[in-house]
Amino acid sequence: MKKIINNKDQIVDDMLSGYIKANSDRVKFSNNSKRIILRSHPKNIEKTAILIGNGSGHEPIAMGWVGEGLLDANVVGDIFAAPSGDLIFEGIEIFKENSGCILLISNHAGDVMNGEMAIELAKEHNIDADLLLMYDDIASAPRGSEDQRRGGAGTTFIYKILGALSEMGEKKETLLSLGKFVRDQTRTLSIAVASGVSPISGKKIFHLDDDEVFIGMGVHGESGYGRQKISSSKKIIKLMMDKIFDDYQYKEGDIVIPFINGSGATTLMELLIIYNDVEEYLAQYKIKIYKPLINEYITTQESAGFSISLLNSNEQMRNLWISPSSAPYFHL
Amino acid sequence: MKKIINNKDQIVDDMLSGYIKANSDRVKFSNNSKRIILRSHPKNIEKTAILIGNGSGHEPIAMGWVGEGLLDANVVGDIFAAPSGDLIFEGIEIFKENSGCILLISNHAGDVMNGEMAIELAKEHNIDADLLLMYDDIASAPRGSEDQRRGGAGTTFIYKILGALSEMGEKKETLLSLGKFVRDQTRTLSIAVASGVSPISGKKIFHLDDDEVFIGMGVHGESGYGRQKISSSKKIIKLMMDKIFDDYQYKEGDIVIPFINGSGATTLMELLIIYNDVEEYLAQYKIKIYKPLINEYITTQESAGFSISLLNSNEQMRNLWISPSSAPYFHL
Amino acid sequence: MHSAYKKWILNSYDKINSDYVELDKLDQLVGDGDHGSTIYKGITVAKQLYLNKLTSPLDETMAIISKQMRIEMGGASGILMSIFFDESGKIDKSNLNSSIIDIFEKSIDKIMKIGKVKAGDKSILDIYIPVLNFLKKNSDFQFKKNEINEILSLSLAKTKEMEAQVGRAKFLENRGLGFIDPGAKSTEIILREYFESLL
Amino acid sequence: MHSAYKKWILNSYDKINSDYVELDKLDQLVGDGDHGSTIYKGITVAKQLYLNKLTSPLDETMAIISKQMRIEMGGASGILMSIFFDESGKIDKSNLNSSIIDIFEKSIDKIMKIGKVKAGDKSILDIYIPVLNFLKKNSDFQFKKNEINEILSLSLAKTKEMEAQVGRAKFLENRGLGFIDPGAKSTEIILREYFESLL
Ligand SMILES: Nc1ncnc2c1ncn2[C@@H]1O[C@H](COP(=O)(O)OP(=O)(O)O)[C@@H](O)[C@H]1O
Ligand SMILES: Nc1ncnc2c1ncn2[C@@H]1O[C@H](COP(=O)(O)OP(=O)(O)O)[C@@H](O)[C@H]1O
Ligand SMILES: [Mg+2]
Ligand SMILES: [Mg+2]
Ligand SMILES: [Mg+2]
Ligand SMILES: [Mg+2]
Repeated sequence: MKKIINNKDQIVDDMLSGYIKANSDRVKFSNNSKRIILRSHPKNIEKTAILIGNGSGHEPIAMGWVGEGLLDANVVGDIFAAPSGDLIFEGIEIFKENSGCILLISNHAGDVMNGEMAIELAKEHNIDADLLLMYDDIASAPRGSEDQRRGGAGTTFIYKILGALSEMGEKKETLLSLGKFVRDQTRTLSIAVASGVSPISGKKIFHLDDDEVFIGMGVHGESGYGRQKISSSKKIIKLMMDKIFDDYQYKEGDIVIPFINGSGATTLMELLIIYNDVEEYLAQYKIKIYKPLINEYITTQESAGFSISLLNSNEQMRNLWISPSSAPYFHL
Repeated sequence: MKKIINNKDQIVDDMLSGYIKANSDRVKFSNNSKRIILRSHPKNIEKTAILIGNGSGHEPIAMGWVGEGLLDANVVGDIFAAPSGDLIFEGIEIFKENSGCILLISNHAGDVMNGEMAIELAKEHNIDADLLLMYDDIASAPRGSEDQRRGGAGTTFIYKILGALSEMGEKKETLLSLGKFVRDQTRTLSIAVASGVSPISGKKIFHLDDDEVFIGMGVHGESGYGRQKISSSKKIIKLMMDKIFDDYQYKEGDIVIPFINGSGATTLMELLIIYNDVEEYLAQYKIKIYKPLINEYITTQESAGFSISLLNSNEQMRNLWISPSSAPYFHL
Repeated sequence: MHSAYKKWILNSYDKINSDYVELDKLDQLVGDGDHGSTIYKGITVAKQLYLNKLTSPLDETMAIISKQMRIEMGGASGILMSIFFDESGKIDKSNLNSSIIDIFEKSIDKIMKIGKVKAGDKSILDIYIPVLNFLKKNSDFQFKKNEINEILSLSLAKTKEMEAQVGRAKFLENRGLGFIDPGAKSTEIILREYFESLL
Repeated sequence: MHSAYKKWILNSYDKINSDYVELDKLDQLVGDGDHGSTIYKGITVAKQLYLNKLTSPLDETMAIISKQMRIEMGGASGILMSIFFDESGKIDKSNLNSSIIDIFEKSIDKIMKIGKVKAGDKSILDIYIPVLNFLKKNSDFQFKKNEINEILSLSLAKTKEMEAQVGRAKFLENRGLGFIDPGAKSTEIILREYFESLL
């Protein structure tokens, strides 16, 4: 395996150690665990805390998004494995004095089991914490079964918008309902172009032929609509956007925030060409665009591929989207 | 070739079109050329303009660094090919009313030939423009022949520091001499782990065996110290840092700005593990660290690999390094 | 019971230690290639703790071990596979058969609830359930190791023909059909050592 | 001269059009795999411009073509290979031999100065110089196509044994030894068509 690492068992700890050293002006470890990343300058306890538990191997998410105006904490699991409910609860406990706490969980089985356990532990300890389940990947379940969908790159909109609004002191119930509203206005579809290598097994995570792409693959190689021969960006984008447009009724004048996320090896050159084609597709339906996000944020190691996420926005969402954040790896 | 593109001849134009659409609040095309990227809010003409001409295929550099507090313009060539002297001159001409203009050129043959031609054309038109040659890659020429070295990722320090100082209205001569001083305090060494694919030829840019890395390879696959078997991050970092320390006399108490640049496919996970080991190496010599930069900035398509750049800084450099910038793809 | 449980944990550790590379390979075929490494982390911490906790009452010891396994392993398998270790602390020498049956019933209940899983979904449950059925059928006699071992082997083999409804294999194009389930395999190892030490 | 030059440019275009994939492949072996595509862009714009500029004086036509080739091609090869096209505009029918010699001398001077290159460095210069030497030796006679063609073939073959001191091949581990130089190859094509049309 050609990765620049030391001991395999130390990958996550070495990475987090480097991360905290490099960004000590903005983030720190919790007192009790080097798997819990906190803001150096915590939020006022009058405000609701926003945290997430998730597996690592997808950097910069989610550790890179801890910062003012974004996340209060990230509880970090091993590579591609959710952290335990116990550890997530430890993260929640840090905010027991806050005006509530929202645990974001991307809809993947291990994350959900451990997240639910953490929330139960919080209840037992009389800590005010709620779980907000995030899902957006239209390839993983049909219309009508939205809550069966996996969490994809479009969950970003929830992180950023709730992070910003909670910073302003909005109360937990309003945050939760806005979070759900954002989720319901978000659609994501991804495509895998080539597999990266798991740092644990040292093997490719999934297999694709040399001229093949996979529409709808999840962030760990989970299956979706199936394999296709590779074609031009324009054709691929049309196919993907048609599916998104089948799933959600956009109408003239809608103002959409696009997020083009690279999964690791796909170049920014390609992501910008893809964006150019997404923009043309939307223009043809007279849909307006607001402040797109284009880069690698939610990766699957050095896999090639990308996802398109669209948030059909209202003015509040747009203002929160562009509000400032000190997170080391979130940059509009 | 598994790239998401349209017509091969349109790659650069499609990419720039997407880039300008996505960032229309901050950057625009020049009136006469869609290969010249300018700030939407130009600098006051009392100030010296900073521009660069370079080949594309290395995104986000350099188009992504056009912005307030950084570059005034980027003249963009084809993939891996410098723009013509004529086009660079067109870029310079835009700033003919400014208090001088500095053309940054990374030391690669084609870039230098065309940069020199542009400066000659400027002279013929009585425009005040100087070329600042940038080089930092210690693998490409021995000590004593520093000006034969190639430009690598460490040129970033010059861009950012001159960009910031020019924004403050400093005069051209001072900018030029600070630029040279920064250059002389910078050392870079890179390592290639696996080749990306040229979007022009559709073939790998260079060849490496499955267990092989190449110390000192340049940004287009140019040769350096040679091939090695892959080993742990700690061992690779020691080898690289030893070479940098052979080349430049660091001493206790020096304050160094590290830049760990990923060349495309190498994960942020790895870059942070690498940074962790670089930090440990420096700590052992009691060298202090200031605000490191860690991400993919100067890429060679989806090549795997990274470079370590160190700037031995003074206070002025450090202040300029962290001063704000609106460039869409530069983020400390 | 402490000495039987010590034997169980140490032997399970030895077995997993020699098999975890194989288990990773199996999980490469039907998952993300880490099940061996994950259960190895769990059983390693179980072993270390067991060697440190010999003075505590058995149920406390096992509760601590279960929690630490869950934390070390993380993911779906950590929370689900640690359940049996916790429940196993409630063994009662004077009521051996019924307490074992109780341990299995409680474990299965929790796994089904937390894992949203049922028999035939190609998971660890497809080992626990056939064992429980056997135990219940034979609750009036002394349990026979060789009979239980046969159940274990048979149940594991059956997972080969199942299509996964849970876990990562659920998302594979063939849902893992044709391969045994990695979690079932490690569960089979651990239960085999359990009865081996206990009976 | 216009009709000879038109023939030159159009024939060069045809030849490059059918050879540029080969040239890219050659540049893959000793460079970055784009020389064919690059010279194809240059000669395509030359052809288009030539068809539009027939009314201008030859030297103006060639100056415009040279500049546009340089802009289209970019890189080292754009600035260096466009030089000959500019100089070639100074051809003088009434002083054919000496004006051709002059064109080659001036081109070589500029290439050497801008490219910081000399004979034997494995570059386009290793085509121009042997041709110039031949022309000078034969300046009192009518230049013979077949003799020039022989020089061209021979000079190109010789680049095979050179180690690159300029261009991307300079940075290869073997400096391109064993392969002909891509720029030399396209220059050989263009000069062959030049004399073919002119003489
Ligand atoms: N919902 C579930 N119910 C029961 N068992 C499950 C469930 N999800 C996963 N498993 C078990 O976990 C095993 C995989 O474990 P492991 O590889 O350690 O975790 P991960 O799938 O997170 O990589 C599967 O083979 C299966 O037996
Ligand atoms: N300094 C130089 N002097 C003369 N010829 C050069 C020089 N640099 C490059 N060349 C020529 O350019 C050719 C490569 O052209 P091309 O592939 O189009 O450009 P690039 O090397 O920028 O990709 C080489 O084969 C060589 O003949
Ligand atoms: Mg896993
Ligand atoms: Mg090139
Ligand atoms: Mg697994
Ligand atoms: Mg080339």
